[in-house]
Amino acid sequence: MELYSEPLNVDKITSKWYKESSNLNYGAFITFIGTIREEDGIEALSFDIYEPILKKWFETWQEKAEERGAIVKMAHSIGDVPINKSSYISAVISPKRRVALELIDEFVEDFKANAPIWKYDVIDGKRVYAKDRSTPMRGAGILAKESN
Amino acid sequence: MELYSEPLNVDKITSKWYKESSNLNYGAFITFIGTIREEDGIEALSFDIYEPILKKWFETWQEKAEERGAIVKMAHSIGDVPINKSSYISAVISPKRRVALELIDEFVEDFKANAPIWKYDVIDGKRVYAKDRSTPMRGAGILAKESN
Amino acid sequence: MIKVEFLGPIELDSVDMDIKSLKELSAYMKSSDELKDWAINSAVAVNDVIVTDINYELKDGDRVSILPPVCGG
Amino acid sequence: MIKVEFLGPIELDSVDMDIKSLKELSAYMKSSDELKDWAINSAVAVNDVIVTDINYELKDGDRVSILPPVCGG
Repeated sequence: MELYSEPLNVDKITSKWYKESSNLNYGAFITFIGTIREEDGIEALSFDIYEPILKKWFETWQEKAEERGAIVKMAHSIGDVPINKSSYISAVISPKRRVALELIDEFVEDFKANAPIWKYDVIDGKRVYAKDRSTPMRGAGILAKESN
Repeated sequence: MELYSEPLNVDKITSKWYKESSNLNYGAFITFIGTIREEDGIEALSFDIYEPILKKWFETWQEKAEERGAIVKMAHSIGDVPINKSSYISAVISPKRRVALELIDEFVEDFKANAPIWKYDVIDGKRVYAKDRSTPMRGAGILAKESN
Repeated sequence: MIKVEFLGPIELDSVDMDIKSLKELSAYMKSSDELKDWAINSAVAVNDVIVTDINYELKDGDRVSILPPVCGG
Repeated sequence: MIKVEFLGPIELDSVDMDIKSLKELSAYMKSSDELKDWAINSAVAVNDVIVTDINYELKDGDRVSILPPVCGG
């Protein structure tokens, strides 16, 4: 897992991971690259990350991948990332095609739902929490339940 | 669609496609990279391609992708590709994450089943058709049927 | 004492609270105008492990994190 | 005349045949020791379009391709 306090250098990161995959004699390598789109007048997106829980989340995925003979990779930016730059890359390295295709889907979707990262639109230099695009994490709402 | 009579330059090809995706203001970019694994004493794999039908196959996929707002990309090698080098890259460029994840799976699986490409193991400099790993194409066996 | 920290968009400093359980924290958040909405959509971690049982008992020195809805990527 | 070409691992040169239909081609391939196995697992294209109907009629000048099992990637 790699965190950068700047936009991601996509070529450099994916090239490094690809080299690792071919040195390991693994046949399938998939990358998912997320890039900031120009929309709704934003000039950038900005990210807060809670690293201790992100690290545990990622370790759990490393174990799940290992059980299927694969390796997962992830890079994310902290702070502002301007439009047309990348904030997020994940990858699966696997001996087998099917495992790679299934794992990248599950890994990216669970990342979206459960990685402790908060997103803000940057408009006129101000950060606005992207509340409508955010997802309550697994276990959310526990403090609002009636206790018994 | 790009065909090369040499192993693929993964960094160069994926970097070019990624640039295209970010210039188009598309948020999701997925690549699948196939690399020749060292196994069963092979020194390389070798590929024959029937280009006219591959081109039509690819055009059909471009249309399918376009209907979902996405773009597909493909590169493949013709002839010998030594172990640990890449012979195949495909990619999906899409505004949306879900479309990209679903399309890359369908696109790669249909490629495996229906792209007119034949694979050979290269052992002691000789090409041996990889019959056991090959898949009959859609419509295969029509000439063996009893006609009515 | 329990340290409660509010992550991401919840713009509050962490607080030290004299509570024994998540139930007490729940009661506190529900009674706060600033926090009652976050109680509804946030997850909770104790010492960086997500907890999903409201009957979880806290020990002196525990650190509780409030995690609002996420959107990485 | 119909030109029949054998692709990939079928190590035969293309042949010109005086046939009117895929049925005739089928009969020819089934009677050939070299081709009968390929008839079972190959797909067929006429002028580079895959054909799945054995009753397809051929026109003079058509080009038929025999496509054995594939494995790209």
